[in-house]
Amino acid sequence: MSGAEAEVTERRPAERDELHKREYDLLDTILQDMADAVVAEECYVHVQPRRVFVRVHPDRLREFIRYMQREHDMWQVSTLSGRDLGDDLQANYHFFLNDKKIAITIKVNVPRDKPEYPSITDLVPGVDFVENEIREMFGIVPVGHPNPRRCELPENWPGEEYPLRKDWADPRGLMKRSKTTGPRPKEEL
Amino acid sequence: MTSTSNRTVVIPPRVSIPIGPQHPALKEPAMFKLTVEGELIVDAEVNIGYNHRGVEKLAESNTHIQNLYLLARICGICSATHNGNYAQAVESAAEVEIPERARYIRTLIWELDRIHSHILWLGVAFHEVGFDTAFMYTWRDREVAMDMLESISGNRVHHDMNTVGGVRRDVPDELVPKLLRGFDKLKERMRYYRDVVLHEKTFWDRVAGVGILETDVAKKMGAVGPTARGSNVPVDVRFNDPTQAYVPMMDTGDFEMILNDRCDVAGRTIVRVEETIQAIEMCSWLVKNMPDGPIRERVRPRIQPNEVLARHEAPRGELIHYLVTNGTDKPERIKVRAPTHANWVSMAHTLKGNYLADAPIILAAIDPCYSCTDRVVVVDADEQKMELVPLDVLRVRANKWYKENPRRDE
Amino acid sequence: MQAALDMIVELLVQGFWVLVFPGIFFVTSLALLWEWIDRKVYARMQNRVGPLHTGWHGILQPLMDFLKLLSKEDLTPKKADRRSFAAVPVVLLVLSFVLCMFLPIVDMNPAVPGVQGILSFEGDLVLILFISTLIALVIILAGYFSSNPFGQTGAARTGMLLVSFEIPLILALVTPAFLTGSLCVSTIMYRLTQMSPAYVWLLVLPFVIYLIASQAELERIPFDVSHAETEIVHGWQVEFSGKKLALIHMAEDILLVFSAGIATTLFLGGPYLLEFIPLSIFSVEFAAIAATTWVGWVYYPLVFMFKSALVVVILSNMRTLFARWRIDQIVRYGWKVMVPLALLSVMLVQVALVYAFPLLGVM
Amino acid sequence: MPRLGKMQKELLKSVGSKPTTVIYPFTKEGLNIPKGLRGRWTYDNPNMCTGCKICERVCPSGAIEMIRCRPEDVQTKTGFRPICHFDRCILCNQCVESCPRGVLKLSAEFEMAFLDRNDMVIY
Repeated sequence: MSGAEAEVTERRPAERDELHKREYDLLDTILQDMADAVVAEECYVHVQPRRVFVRVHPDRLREFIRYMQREHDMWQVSTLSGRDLGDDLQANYHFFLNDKKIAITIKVNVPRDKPEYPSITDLVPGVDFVENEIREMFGIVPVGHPNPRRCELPENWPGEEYPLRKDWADPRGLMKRSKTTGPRPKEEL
Repeated sequence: MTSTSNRTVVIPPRVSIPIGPQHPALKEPAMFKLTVEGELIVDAEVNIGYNHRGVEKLAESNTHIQNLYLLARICGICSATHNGNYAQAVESAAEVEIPERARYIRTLIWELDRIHSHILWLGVAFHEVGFDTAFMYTWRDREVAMDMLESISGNRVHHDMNTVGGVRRDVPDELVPKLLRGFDKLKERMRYYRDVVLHEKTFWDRVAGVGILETDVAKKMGAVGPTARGSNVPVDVRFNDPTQAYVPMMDTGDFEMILNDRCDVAGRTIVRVEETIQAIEMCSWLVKNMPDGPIRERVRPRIQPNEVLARHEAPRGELIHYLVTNGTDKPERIKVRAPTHANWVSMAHTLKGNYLADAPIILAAIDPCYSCTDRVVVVDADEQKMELVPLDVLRVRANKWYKENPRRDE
Repeated sequence: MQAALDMIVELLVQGFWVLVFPGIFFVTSLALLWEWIDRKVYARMQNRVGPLHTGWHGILQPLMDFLKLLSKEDLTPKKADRRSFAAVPVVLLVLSFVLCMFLPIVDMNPAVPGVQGILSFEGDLVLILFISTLIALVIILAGYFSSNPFGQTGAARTGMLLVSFEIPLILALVTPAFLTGSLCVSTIMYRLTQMSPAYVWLLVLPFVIYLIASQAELERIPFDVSHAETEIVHGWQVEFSGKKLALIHMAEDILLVFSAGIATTLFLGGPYLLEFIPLSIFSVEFAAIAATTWVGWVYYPLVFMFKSALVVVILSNMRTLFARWRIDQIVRYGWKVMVPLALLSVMLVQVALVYAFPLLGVM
Repeated sequence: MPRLGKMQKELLKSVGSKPTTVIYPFTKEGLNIPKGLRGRWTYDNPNMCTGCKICERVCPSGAIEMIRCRPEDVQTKTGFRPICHFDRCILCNQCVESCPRGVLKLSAEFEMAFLDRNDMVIY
C-alpha cells in the first residue's frame, strides 16, 4: 500500500457550500493564525458534517494545542489513534469543540526511523492511557510522558515488536492459531 | 485516663490492598492497587489492559460485513452501539444515504439498548451497596426491555440489527401496540426506582457525597457519559453531534440533555435513572412516527478510500470509531475507543479520599465494561513486594511447590 | 445396687435432655429450620421462589449445604497458627450451644414455678450477656488468626460494630429484669406472665431495640459490613473452608435460634400462649394440665417455635429491606441513635415503676 | 428526605404475588419466546444448493465448512455442500441472508447443549 496513493485519494474535501460554512470558518481562522505550524495542503473539511482534519508539524504540536485551548476553548479530548502510512507513522488526536460542535482531528506525522514527538499529557491529562497504548502498539514515543508504563500488552511481550504496524506479520503465529478466517500477512491481501 | 498533653496520634500503617484482577466486586478484571491508611484510601493506581484481545488487528483482516459481528462482540451489554456505530462509519465512508425507516429502527435499537444497559447498571449499583432486593427487582423489570429487543431482533444480547446500508429486520406493525404497552410499564417501574433511589436512606447514605469528581477536573481528565454529566459537564453526542434519527428528534425540541451538579456517585445515579426515563420517551416517540418504506440499500462491498470519525452516545459515554478505508472490502485501520477507556484517568482521582468500603460503588459508578487476560498479582506479605506474574509462570511455581510438600503428610 | 441403678437412669435421662430433646439435636434442627424460613421469606419478598428441590419446598436445603461443606477440602493458610485457627469454629459452636441451654423450651425443673430451661439458675442473664461478648471476641481473634489483609480488616470492623451495639443489647435485655426483679431468664418470663398487661407497654421499646441490636450481633444485612462480599471478600471468614466453614455457619444459625429464643422468652411471653386468655378454663385448668402432665412437653415447644418463627420472619424482613451501611455510618448511628434510645427506655421504665404505677394503682 | 424502609409496601405485595422466576428445565411456559428467534442452523432445501461457497466465505466465525457431496445427496454443480460446526456458530443469520438460493435457515430452537464438541455438527 504505497503512501502516495493513499495520500491522494484518501481525503474527501467538501466544497465551500452553505452546509459546511461553520467548519470552513474554523479552518480559515486556524490556517490564518497558525500558518507556519500547520501543513496547509493536508488540512481540509470532510464531506461528513462537523468534521475538520488538520496536520501539524511534530515540534509545533504543543504550541498548537495551547493555541486551540486558549482560542477555541478545546477541552473535550476524545482519543489518540495511530496509523501506519508505510514510509512514516501518524498520530491523530481527536478533539471535540463543545460550543462550536465540531470534531477536529490533529494529525502528526513522524518518520519511521525516529518516531518521537513531544507528549501533551501535561496539557491534556485525558490522553495519559492512550499515549502509553500508542507507544506499545505503534512504537510512536511521546517524549516527556509522566509515567510511561506498559498498559495494554502483557509483560512478557518483547519490547521492540509493535503489533499494529503493517509490517508486523505475527512471527509466533498467534493469529494463525485462532481458527477464524484470521489475518494473512500483508502480501497475501 | 491518659493526660491529653502527651497523647500520641497513631497513624495506621499504609497497607496496599489490591482490588482485582479477580474480585467479587469487579464483574471483569482490572487491577486497582489502593494504598489504604486504616479505612481511608490515600492513593489509587489503575491497571487495565487485562482484556486486550487484539480486536483492531483482527478487524483489519475481516471484511466490513464480518467486522460488524466482530465489533458487536467487544462488549456484551452494549453490543448494539458498536454494531450500529461501525455500520454508520462504513456508510459515511461510502457516502451512501440509508432509507429513513432504517434510521428510525437503528435509533430505536440504540435507545432500547440504553434502557436495558442503564437498568442493568442500576441493579449492579444496588448489589454493590448490598441492596440485593432492589437488585432482584430491577433485573426483573429489565426483562420487559430484553423481551422487546428479542422480539424485534431475534436475540437478547447480540442484536446484530445493522448491516452496511440499513437494517436487517423490520418492525412489523402488529408488534407496535405491544411495544407501546411495554414502554408504559417500563416508565411506571422506572419512576418507582427513581423514588427508591432518592428516598431509601440506607442506599442514599452510601451514595451521597462519595467519589467526588469536580466539574473542572472532569473536563480536564476527559470524562465521558453519565460520569461527566453527573458533574455538570455538557457532553452528549446525541445533542452535540446528532446522526441517524436523532436529527429529526432534536428538531422537535422536547428532549434536552440531562445534567446534575452533585458531582458524586448520587449525581451519576440520578443522571442514569433520568436518562432511562428519557430514553423510554424517545423510544415511544420513535415508534409512533416511524415512516414506512424500505429498510435496506444495496451497497457494493468495496468501499472507496476515505477516513471517517464516527461518534455515538453509548450508554456509558461517547464511543469513537475512527475508520480508514482503502478501496478494498477490508478496513485499512479501525480505532475503537470504548467509553470506559476515557473514564480510567478520572477514576484514580475519584478513588482518593474515600473509604475502602466505597471503592466498589465508585468503581461501579462509571459502569466499567472491560474484560480479561491471564495476569495475576502475587503479593508477598513479609517482603512487602508485589510482582505481576503471568499465568504459565504461576502454574510452574504452583506445581513446583506442590511437589516439594505434598499435601498427604500434612 | 438400687441407688446405682437410679443414678444410671438419672444420667441417661439428663443425657437425653441435654443431647437430644431440648438440647443439641433439637436446637440444631431448629437452626436449620430457621435458616430455611429465613431464605424462603427473603426469596419470596424478592419475588423469587427460593430453595425448592431438596425435600418439601427445599426444607432440607440448609442441611444439604451443611453436608456439602463438610465434604469440601479444608485448607489452612501457611502463615496462620494452625491450632488456634482450627479451634475458632469449635469454640464458636460450643458457645452458641451453651447459650441455647438457658432458653425455657420445656419445663426442666418442676420444683421452681414456671417453665425452666436446662441450665436455668438465678443470674443466668448476666452469663448470657458475657458469653455473647465472648463470641464477639472469638470472631475478632478468628480474623487475626487467618493472617489475611481482608480477614484483618473484617475483624477490625467486627470489633467496631459489636462494641457499638453491645450497650443497646445489654440495656434492652436488662429492662425485663428491672420489671420483675429477677436475673433468671425463666423466672423473669414466668413473673412477666403473671403481671398485669400495663407492664407489656413498657417492653415495646426495648423489644425494638433488641431486634436491631441482635441484627447487628448476627452481622446481617444492614450491619453485615464485617463479611461484605463485595468489599472485603467475606471478611473474617475468608480463609475458612470445608469443615471449619460448615461449623461456623452452623454456629451462626444457632445464634439466630438463640436471639429469636431470647426475644420470645423475655418480650413475647415465652412458651405460654393459651394461658393469657382470661377464660378460666384456659388460664387455670389448662395451665395446670400443661405444667404437670406430658401435654406440656408437646404444647410448650410448639408455642416456643411458633413465636420464634415470628421473630425470624421479622428479622429476615429487616434483612430484605435495607442496603448495607458503611462501618463509620453504623458506628455513628450506633452511638448517636441506639445508645440514647436504650438509655431513654431504661429511664422510662424507672419513671414508670417508681412514680407512674403507684399513682395509677397498677400492681 | 430519605427515610428507612422505602420498599416495604412492594415487598409485602410481592409475597402474595406469583414469583416471576421460571423453573426452566421443568416448566417452559414462563419464557415468552418470540416468533423470530434466531436459533439452530438447518440445511433446509438441499436441492437448491449449487455449492457456490458464498456462505463459507461470509461466515464471520468460520463455522461453515464445505464438504464433498454424498452420493445420495442432490447433484450440486461443484460437488460441494455446506455443513455447520455449530459450536463455532454465533447465530448471526448472515449465511441465510447471503445465500442466493435460500438453502439455509435458522430455526427457533435454542437448546443446543451437547456433551462432546465433535458431534456438534449439523449435516
